[in-house]
Amino acid sequence: MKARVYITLKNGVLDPQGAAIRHALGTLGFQGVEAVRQGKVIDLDLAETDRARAEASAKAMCEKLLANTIIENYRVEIL
Amino acid sequence: MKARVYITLKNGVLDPQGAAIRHALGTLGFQGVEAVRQGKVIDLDLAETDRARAEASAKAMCEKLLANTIIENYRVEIL
Amino acid sequence: MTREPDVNQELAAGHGLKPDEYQRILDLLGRTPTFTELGIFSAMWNEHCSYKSSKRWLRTLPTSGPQVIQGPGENAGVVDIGDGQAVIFKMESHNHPSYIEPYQGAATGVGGILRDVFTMGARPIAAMNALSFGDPSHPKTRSLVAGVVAGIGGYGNCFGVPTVGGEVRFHPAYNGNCLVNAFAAGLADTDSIFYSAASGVGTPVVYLGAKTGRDGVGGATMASAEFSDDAEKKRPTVQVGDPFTEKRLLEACLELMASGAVISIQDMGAAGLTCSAVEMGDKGNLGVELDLDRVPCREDGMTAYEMMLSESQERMLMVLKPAKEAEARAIFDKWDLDFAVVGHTIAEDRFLIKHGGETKADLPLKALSGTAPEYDRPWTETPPPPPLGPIPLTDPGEALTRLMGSPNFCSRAWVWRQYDHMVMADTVVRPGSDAAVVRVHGTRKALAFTSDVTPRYCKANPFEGGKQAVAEAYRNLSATGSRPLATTDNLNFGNPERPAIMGQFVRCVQGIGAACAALDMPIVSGNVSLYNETNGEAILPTPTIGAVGLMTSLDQIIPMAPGAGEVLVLLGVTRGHLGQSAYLWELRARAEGDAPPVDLDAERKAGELVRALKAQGLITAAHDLSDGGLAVAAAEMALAAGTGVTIEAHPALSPAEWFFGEDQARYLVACRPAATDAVLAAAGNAGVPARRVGATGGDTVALGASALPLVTLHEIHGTGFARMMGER
Amino acid sequence: MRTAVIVFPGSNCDRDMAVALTRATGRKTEMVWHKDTSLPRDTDMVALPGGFSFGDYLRCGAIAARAPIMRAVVDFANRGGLVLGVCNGFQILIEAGLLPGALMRNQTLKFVCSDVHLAVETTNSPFTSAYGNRRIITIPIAHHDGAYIADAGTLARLGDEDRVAFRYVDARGEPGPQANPNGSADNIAGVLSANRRVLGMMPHPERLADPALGGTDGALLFRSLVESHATV
Ligand SMILES: Nc1ncnc2c1ncn2[C@@H]1O[C@H](COP(=O)(O)OP(=O)(O)O)[C@@H](O)[C@H]1O
Ligand SMILES: [Mg+2]
Repeated sequence: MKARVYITLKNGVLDPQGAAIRHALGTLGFQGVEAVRQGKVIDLDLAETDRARAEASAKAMCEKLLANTIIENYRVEIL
Repeated sequence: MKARVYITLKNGVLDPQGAAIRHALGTLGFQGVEAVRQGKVIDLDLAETDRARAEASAKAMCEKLLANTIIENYRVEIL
Repeated sequence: MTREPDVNQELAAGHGLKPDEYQRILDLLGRTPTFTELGIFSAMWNEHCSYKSSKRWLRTLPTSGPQVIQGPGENAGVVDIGDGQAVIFKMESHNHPSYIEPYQGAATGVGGILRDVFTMGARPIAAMNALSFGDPSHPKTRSLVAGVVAGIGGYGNCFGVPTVGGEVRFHPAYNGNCLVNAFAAGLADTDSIFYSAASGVGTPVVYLGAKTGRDGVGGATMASAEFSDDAEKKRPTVQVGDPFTEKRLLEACLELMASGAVISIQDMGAAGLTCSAVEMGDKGNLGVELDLDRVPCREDGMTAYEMMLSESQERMLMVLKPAKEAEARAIFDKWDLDFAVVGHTIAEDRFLIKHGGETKADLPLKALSGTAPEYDRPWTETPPPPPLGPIPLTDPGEALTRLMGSPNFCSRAWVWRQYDHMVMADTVVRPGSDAAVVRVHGTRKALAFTSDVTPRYCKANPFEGGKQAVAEAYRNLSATGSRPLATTDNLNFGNPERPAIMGQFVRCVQGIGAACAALDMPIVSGNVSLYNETNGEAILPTPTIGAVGLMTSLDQIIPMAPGAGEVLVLLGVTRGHLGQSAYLWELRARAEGDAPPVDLDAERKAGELVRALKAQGLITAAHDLSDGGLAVAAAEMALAAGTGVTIEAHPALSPAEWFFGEDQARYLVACRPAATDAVLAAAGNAGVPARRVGATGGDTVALGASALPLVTLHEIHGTGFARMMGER
Repeated sequence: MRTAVIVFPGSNCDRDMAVALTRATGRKTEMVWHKDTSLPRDTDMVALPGGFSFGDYLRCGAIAARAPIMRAVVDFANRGGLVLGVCNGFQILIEAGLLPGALMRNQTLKFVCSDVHLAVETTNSPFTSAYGNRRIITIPIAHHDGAYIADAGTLARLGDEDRVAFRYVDARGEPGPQANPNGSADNIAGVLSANRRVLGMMPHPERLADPALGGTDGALLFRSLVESHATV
């Protein structure tokens, strides 16, 4: 089973990385980029074949390791 | 217009970070994680209101900066 | 604009203001404060900004001396190092934020202390971090260690300051409250140091750096409140550090200062805009008017209250020479940083905040800090610790093996390898020695840095423990060959409203004061962190001492590593003090007996002797003795040198007392055999007891009859940290 | 020899590099701002220093590689100019397409600052000629993203063309996992361009080019540059 995890910064949390990218896009001549936020996507190949169990397990991984739930949100998608 | 850009490592490109995450998941007791690949997601707020033009512009950003096309693939989604 | 909540006693209590404190505000204003005003008072009057519980005692510390250019009261202390140069340093805690979000909490702690230093016009040249964590087996400890260390590295490495020293300790008393104390030192010319006092009426107040968001709104209040298990709920206030912006801010500020445009400058720390503006006005005897519509904001719809309390990082407030505004703006444009004139100084004693065409706050500025509450909190003497019970008999070699592999004594290389400790290419003695040594760029002079405290001693006997922290710092600086110059402190304690805790605080401060006076290392800056408790369980009293020493030449450096075939001489008196020793605590989990007494006169004589022996070319290496005693010191020298050592047994003392006693004011020095008599004679002349205790060479560490292979020790010591982290 | 150091926002070894270059060449190094569009006249050698240009955000070196000055640096390299990229500078050279491969997060995921042993794999370059038969040297590393990777074809070509300048080895000179601090393919620590005039390396030679700092193995790299320039 393949799972995809999206990890994004919570609203209001400063994203220095996004700000730097936005600035760089401006210097490269891209106009009208009003905001940039950067997150992560983590693709997991799981031995688990049960969809619900795979999803639960991916969520547990997010809580325990993949996401920093204090400043990040995560979302799990089973593909 | 909001665009979301996914940047993932090409097949065959070594992903030490993914490997380390996999290892860490193992130590945390998550069994059956067969592979982990880590990528990025970049959310763009564009002033552009035309869908096609927004997409073209996001793609151009990927080519010029956001992705290292030697080792990374990208995909643009207009939301 | 959303309606602001009504201000009443309950809301004030929610801001951490006690009923009598709220009454004080009502009396001062003769009216009910606005919501924004309440926020301002809560920020100015909380423990963190006002030092209301500690001030009375801090005033007793020795803070002056011929070397001191600026003592406590500015962003950092300034100390003369000759040749028109000064070292500027301070230490500050970020304990609670690091417990909540270790990476960002520690990172922003580093960011804050670096800003304190470069605000004064100094380029940071060294950083240290003193860390206290809970029991290694506590479920949170490993992730806190990993996060805090990564955060300190993440910020300091990117900023480009070498992180050259610190401490890491583990004790169950920190299970619910880790301590992250960050130190930074910078270098400046004595004629170009910048202060926070504003001057001139109508001069522009300029906002520089990153934009303001809702980060940490309420954070200053949080830093002064005890933790309970629902601390997790306070999480949304976490601030994120941006070392890249900080690095640009550093360069832009130094450029701006060099241009002559800056009248005064203040970084924005806790309750950023509020505290910095008040400080500048207060020190300059001026009022300040701010127009919040001009503040660069990162988020939409920010209220005056939020802007005044935001703790967004990497921001500065400056008062500029009006004629230089354009020049200043150009410098900030060059570095792509925000620059906005957000207000001006005024003649009246007012703190006037406007936003959206409304007056949001109109307060007497001087009274904001001047009438802040100050408490003489009741305190009690710390009762004597349980008496020292029978001393267990353990083979010295086995005891040493267990100590050297333990989390508290194993090598900290796991930590400092994650810190760039060589950037700026002036790190002459790297971490892992007694004190780190950083060359003063472009000269043959150098500065030594150390950070010390033994909380177990402070708990058992706060006065001696306070003295000991300073004495150990003095010893570490002396063992590297430097002359101790001055001190900063970071006083971490529990809830001062409890007389027993306040008693620890008072006595530690008195001990520190006595030692700083006797050893001529005045306190030039510092920080107090109280309320380090969870569910009523206080941390060990932890007054971290950061100290700086000076070498006028790199030739004065004393290595820690002896050569092979040398003689080891122990300086100082050994009585075999095992009370509160690592031997008892690490091996038997027993915290018994009194802390070792500190003879400050003996400390001074021994330190001066070590420097004199080096100057006379009599010694090849030196190492101070601290917890773990002679055995640990000898083992550390052996490991540093990669050569074995033999320490002979003592005719009168038991092996535990002799090898593991923690008597103070002692050093282990190495010399060539032919120099032994001269070393002993010099010690005799200096009034320092000295005795030949062993020799270097071979490939074992031998303690009397008990020997263990150096390779074993090396392995155990070298991998201990990774083992504790579960990586091996 | 006229040298220039490019300064990006976030560079933090620019001064260290300038000190080492000035010491080696006896001539003041020019500091060039990233927003400039040309190099000082008669520049003989350009150094891209270590640090965290643009915060290392997005990808290390990615934003810097697209800074205005880089067009001039690429032109300079294409005309046969000498370019040295250390640490972040190496990452920038790769992002700018002047060197092949990629630098990924260290295998341990941790930042690592430590002395390492390097094998000087070729003395056939203007950066390494002075090492002579000193094959094993000590130089510090300090990075978070130093795992060099490249596809098999590239790695083979680098080997065939003698373009691996340095490899991580242990004290006895053996490569292998025990000596690999970051997970680099084939223990590669530094690579040369096809014309051998561009060098990218993760270790910091400028940090061990002064006896007061505990070693001078890095100084030989700068001496190589000066000597090879003098013999041109
Ligand atoms: N957090 C840290 N960061 C950097 N260096 C550290 C840290 N903790 C300890 N060290 C270094 O490890 C060495 C041993 O530390 P410690 O045992 O506290 O020394 P001492 O007993 O001499 O005070 C010192 O050089 C110290 O600076
Ligand atoms: Mg010491």
